[in-house]
Amino acid sequence: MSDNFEEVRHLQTIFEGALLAAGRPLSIDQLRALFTDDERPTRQKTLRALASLEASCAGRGFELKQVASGYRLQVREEVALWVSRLFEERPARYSRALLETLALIAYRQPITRGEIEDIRGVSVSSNIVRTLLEREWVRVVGHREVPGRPAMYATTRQFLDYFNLSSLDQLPPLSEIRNLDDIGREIERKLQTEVELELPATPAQDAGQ
Amino acid sequence: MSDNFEEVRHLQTIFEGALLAAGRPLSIDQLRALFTDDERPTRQKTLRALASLEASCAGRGFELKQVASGYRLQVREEVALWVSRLFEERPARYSRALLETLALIAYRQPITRGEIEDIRGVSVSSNIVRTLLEREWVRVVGHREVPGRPAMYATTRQFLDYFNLSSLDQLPPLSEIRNLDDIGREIERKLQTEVELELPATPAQDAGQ
Amino acid sequence: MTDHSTGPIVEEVAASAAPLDSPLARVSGKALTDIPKDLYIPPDALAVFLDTFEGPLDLLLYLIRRQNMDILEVDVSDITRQYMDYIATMEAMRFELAAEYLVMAATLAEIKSRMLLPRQQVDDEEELDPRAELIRRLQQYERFKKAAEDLDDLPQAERDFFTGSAALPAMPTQQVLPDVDMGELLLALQGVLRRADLFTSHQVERETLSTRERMSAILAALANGGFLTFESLFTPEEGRLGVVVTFLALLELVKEQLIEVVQTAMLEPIHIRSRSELTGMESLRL
Repeated sequence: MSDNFEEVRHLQTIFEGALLAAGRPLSIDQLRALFTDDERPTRQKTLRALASLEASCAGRGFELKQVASGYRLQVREEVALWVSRLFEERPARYSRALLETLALIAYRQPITRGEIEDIRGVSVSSNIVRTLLEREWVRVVGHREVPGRPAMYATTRQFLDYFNLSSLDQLPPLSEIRNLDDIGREIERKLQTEVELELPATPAQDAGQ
Repeated sequence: MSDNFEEVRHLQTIFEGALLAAGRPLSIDQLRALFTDDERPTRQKTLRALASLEASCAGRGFELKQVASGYRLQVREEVALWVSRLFEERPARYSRALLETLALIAYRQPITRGEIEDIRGVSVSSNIVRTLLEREWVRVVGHREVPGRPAMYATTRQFLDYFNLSSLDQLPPLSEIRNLDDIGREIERKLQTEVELELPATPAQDAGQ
Repeated sequence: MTDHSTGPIVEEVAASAAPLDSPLARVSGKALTDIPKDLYIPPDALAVFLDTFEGPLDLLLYLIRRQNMDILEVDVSDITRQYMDYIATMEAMRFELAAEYLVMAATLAEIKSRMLLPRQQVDDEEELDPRAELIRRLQQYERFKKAAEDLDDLPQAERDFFTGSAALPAMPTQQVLPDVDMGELLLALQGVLRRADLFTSHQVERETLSTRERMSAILAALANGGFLTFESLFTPEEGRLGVVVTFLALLELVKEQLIEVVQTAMLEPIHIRSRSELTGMESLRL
């Protein structure tokens, strides 16, 4: 009896190691194939060891799951919230088109998409508008009385809060934007250092994929 | 006291799940980053939870290991024999050229390709350097201020992780080399005797060729 | 060169340098586990030869070790002869030898010739003894050759040990939104204005931002389609400037035909409503 217990224990340890090394489901036969002919466990013993493994995972960060192609170890849903933070994607940068659209809405509000397109000289994708609406930086404040009744966009309180402004007045007047080249250089420099700071983190992230 | 125990338990479960989800080492800071600001554990608590996790793996198929870039869960060596049967094809062996290049970078970092070539006595193929960079075992850490500004290479944490090391100190020691002055003196002495011995014989030897 | 001198080299290389379990090479598709011992050496085997050595230093080390010699006690004449034999064989077989092998041959020849000359008293100015230099390089190379072997003996991921990983459960998706810098925003604006050549437009400069902001606020307040009294749009706490801004905003909205100002009779309250919402309501009624 005690021999039997030892044997189950031994199989269970090997199965746990194999399932973790595989990182994918293994069938009963694949698990049995880990052994040479003379030490291969019966299906029954294999199942008993798997049951024992399952029980031993109680209260841990992972559990044994049976899926179509066999058994696999899976991170428990109870810790998914924390684990998901591992995979948070680095926020992408917004496109230049989006920033131009946002700037025009801020400075020329209320403004329609058609008017933005007239100034930019290119069309504004629905995605950009949707992103700005979803982020709650702009909202529709009415419709212009022209064919199609296009929506007029304006910036929101959230927009002001995000950029730490108490009112739009705190944005530099258009006339000053002409002298932005100095600010531009400053920003370039800042972006540069940011990129450099970000670099070391990147390989590790990549390696995880 | 019991609260504390519960808390460590909770952290330990999350860490186990996260390490298994990542499948790569996570640093203390990366583990702490899984939490929102208000629930983030201190470093000390994090370490306590890791110690508890380590203890809880006793007798299982895996263990907690500290490597260069943090902590990882690793299949126990005791079951490696069976687990390795999962992988039918033997992992490719690395060429001597690659290993020698890697060894030179590991022991002599930072080092340029030219310096590696001087010691090996043959040119280092670009393929080898590319492979090492792509595997993220080495990286460029600067340029030597000589003509051509050659890149200087150093090893990475991923290199240490791959070879199951937590720091460069753990590399096997380099064999002794007698310092040049000693060699010089010794050779001086030997040459002297050799030359004396060889001189009479030389004409004959020459004739023999 | 003679076959006699190359034969043993080939044999011993096969025995010492190659892992026993893996074939040295494939000759016409057939695995070659040891190099033929007969006099004829197939060219493929010589190619293996080239692959076996990591360069001239490696070859020299092999020749030295084969004789159980200490590097410091190298018999340069003997080693040079063997080395030259090897080079000659390769050349005879028209194998392209790396230049390093030929450079080494020249170095060896120089060392040998120096040793044949009567040794003069060395003065300090003289360059490094080429034999000492060679020995230094051999020692140095041997160290790292050994280090490479040690490295290969270390446990390696997925060969000797395995990292544990488990499948992921269903996870909440977390989206992290990009950050935007005010500077970036202004740069974008500058770009678009430059393209549109709006800097010269008087219209753009005349309106202050607070007016445009107020225009949006008024429109938003009217968005439900109802009337607002003229007075309710003004906030006395804002002072004179606030009143002026609101008034300019109303004028601009009227000019752009976005709002309608309604007064039913003289001295009656003035009401404002959005033209667009009005149309919307009316079209609904229809």
